[in-house]
Amino acid sequence: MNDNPVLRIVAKIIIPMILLFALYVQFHGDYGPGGGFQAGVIFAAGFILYGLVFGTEALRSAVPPHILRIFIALGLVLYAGVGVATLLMEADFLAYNALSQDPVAGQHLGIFLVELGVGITVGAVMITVFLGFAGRNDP
Amino acid sequence: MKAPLTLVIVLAGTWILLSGHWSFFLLSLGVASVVITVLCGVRLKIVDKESVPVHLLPGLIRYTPWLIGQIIQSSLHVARRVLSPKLPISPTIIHIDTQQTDALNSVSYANSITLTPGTISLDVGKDQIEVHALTSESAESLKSGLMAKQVRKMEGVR
Amino acid sequence: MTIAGLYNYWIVILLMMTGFYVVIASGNLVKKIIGLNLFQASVFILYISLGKIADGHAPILQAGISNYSNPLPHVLILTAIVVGVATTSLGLALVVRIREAYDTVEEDEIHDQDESM
Amino acid sequence: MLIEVVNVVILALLAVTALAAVRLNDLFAVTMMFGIYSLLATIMFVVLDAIDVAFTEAAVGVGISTVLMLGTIGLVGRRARKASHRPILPLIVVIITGAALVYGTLDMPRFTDPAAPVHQHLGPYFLNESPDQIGIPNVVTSILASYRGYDTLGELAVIFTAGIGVLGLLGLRRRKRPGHEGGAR
Amino acid sequence: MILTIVLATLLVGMTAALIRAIKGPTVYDRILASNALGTKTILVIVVLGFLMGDPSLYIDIALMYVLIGFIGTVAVLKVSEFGDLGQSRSRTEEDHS
Amino acid sequence: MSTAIEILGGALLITGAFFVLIGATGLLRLPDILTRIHGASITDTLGAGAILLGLAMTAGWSLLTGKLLALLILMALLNPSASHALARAAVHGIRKPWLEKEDS
Repeated sequence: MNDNPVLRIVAKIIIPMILLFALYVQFHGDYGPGGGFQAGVIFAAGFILYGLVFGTEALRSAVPPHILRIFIALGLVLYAGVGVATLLMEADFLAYNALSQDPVAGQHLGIFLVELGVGITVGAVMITVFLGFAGRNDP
Repeated sequence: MKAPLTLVIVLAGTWILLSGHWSFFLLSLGVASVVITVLCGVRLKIVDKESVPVHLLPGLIRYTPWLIGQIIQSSLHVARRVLSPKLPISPTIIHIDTQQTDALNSVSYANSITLTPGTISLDVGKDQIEVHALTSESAESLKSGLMAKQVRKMEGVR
Repeated sequence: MTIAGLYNYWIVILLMMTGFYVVIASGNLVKKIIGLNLFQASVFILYISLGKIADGHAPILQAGISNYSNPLPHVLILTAIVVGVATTSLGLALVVRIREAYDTVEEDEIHDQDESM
Repeated sequence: MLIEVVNVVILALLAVTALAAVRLNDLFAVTMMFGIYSLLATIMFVVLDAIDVAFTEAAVGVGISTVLMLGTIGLVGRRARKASHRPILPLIVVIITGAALVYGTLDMPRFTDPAAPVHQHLGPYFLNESPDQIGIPNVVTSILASYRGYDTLGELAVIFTAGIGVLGLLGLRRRKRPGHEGGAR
Repeated sequence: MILTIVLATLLVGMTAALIRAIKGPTVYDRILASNALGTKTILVIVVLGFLMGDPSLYIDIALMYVLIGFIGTVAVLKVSEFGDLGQSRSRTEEDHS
Repeated sequence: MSTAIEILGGALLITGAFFVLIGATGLLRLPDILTRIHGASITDTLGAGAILLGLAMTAGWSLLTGKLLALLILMALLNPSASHALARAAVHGIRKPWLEKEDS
């Protein structure tokens, strides 16, 4: 669909907006609807649009699969790492109160990191899955 | 180099519009988000003059009211045709010259055509647009070239 | 009131059964997975309608509002949607591989090929 | 009152959509029906106050599930054969299951009843304690990430595993079989 | 009151679009119908937000829907046109081959 | 002043609802896919635009107004693009659109 100027230009305008909106959803999950999972999906959707309009080859060269694999693991490691950190601070696994002097601040930090982990893994998995399906027939 | 900078400004504005929180933490997250987005955009090679068409903005402000007037007019026209019991439509495919200088203008022209009820752009070529019109009247009004002139004017105003 | 209060559940059960029917009656593997998704979405609606309280608000705390719907079903279903999309993608990937191996995605044709082997 | 009416209308539309999806044999059309189904489900969730769920369903139903189904259809072909055997047995199974479920609902608390047992224990606890213990307005986020953090870790592990599974199934280069051109139109 | 009327009209419009989606006859009619339903869904969500009292929570869903719905449409059209999500060859190339 | 804006907003809302209905009629009545796109585009442009503007007027001036306008701009950008892509695909897919006359 790269030959269609309308889709090409609209995609160019809209993809940065989608990515920014995804990050907004990621960081405002505390105040309104949203959170890591939704943000990951929207972030991936931006890349999926790129893949649809400019072709999977272009998407694969911009986001190589080995980097995606690192991000898939990174999110889970971040989540579990928060748990391990609380264990090291002599609290229960994932008891965020220990992360800071003030329990509420600790909760805030813990939720922020955990949601970030969810977002990273979900986004990377979704792009990987899309590449798997869409790139199946690539030469 | 100009395009990424404008993109940063546009995105920062969008963030402030979306967020509405002014705490230091969220503002710094906003900065981080804008940076991540721009980096992704550069990585995907989509940041150029076409992706942040702010140079069209002054013209767009002048163009929008005219377009809205056009939309209302043709909406009423199409509404009358759709509601009348005999359904007096005469679908036509016409080709019109774009008379535009670059792809961005062709696209804004094509989208204006589609946005106006009664006409849809089917194919956007280098210097011709294929248009499907619901009635011959809509086709005629498009052929008169008034819209093409307005879109050209939008590009000219700086 | 007693019967009207159950109307919601009954329609959702109808939806669930529609999805269930597609899963067991259709021979096409892709359609089976779509049916599974329909079934899933109906179960989500059932759970969420359990959490609704009359005149409740969305469970995002605001000053001056004290009547919120129950947030617990929302959290459970949020997790379920996520797991649902994961299973869907895995199932569809399996379907693609089956198609490549058997050259068909119809259940009975796959059985026939297995038996003739 | 208004909400009840909207509720009934949307449920009726959902039922029509689902029944249409059963009858169609073009997989492409079935996928479109699924997309419409998830659109309507989103409105349903909004009506029932579950905006976080609506957000997720909107993103997943239209954005990811539909795209993946379309990708699959592109790879396996879009015509589904009509079932050769008569669908009597499945129909009986479905009707019996449905009847059993309907019988089960007779004891259930009525829709939107604030006195239902679900609303007596954990729900109010989270709503009351979350402002002091967690300090963020969105109770769904605070339950998801903090009170039920183990759950979410498990969920993330499921996503991770599914991603690895899809990579294993589709990520590798396909072997070309002689005389077999892959990818159906 | 006005909002209720608007909501009712939107629901009627959704019903009409659903009828079109079921009747078809071509796959493009279904795509068009689901597109039209998407637009109306966005409006319904916003109007419901106003009716239920805190619209600022609901408008994010609508905003996201506009963005995601576009991607869905592009994906549908790509599959219906090229039969596959992946290839990005243009139609002219296809005609020549 | 504020009542004038509210009345204007209400009028816009009613207009929008009216055009939504016309669009739905068009979607059902018109004879083929390309003409139906015209019907649907009334809902997309004037229907949605008038409703969103009307809501923005009744909401009063806040961040919400900005978001409603952003929604409007996004719809004005994305809906015609989707319609265009759909029409383009349809005209190649169905081969024989229902036409009165065609110039070359």
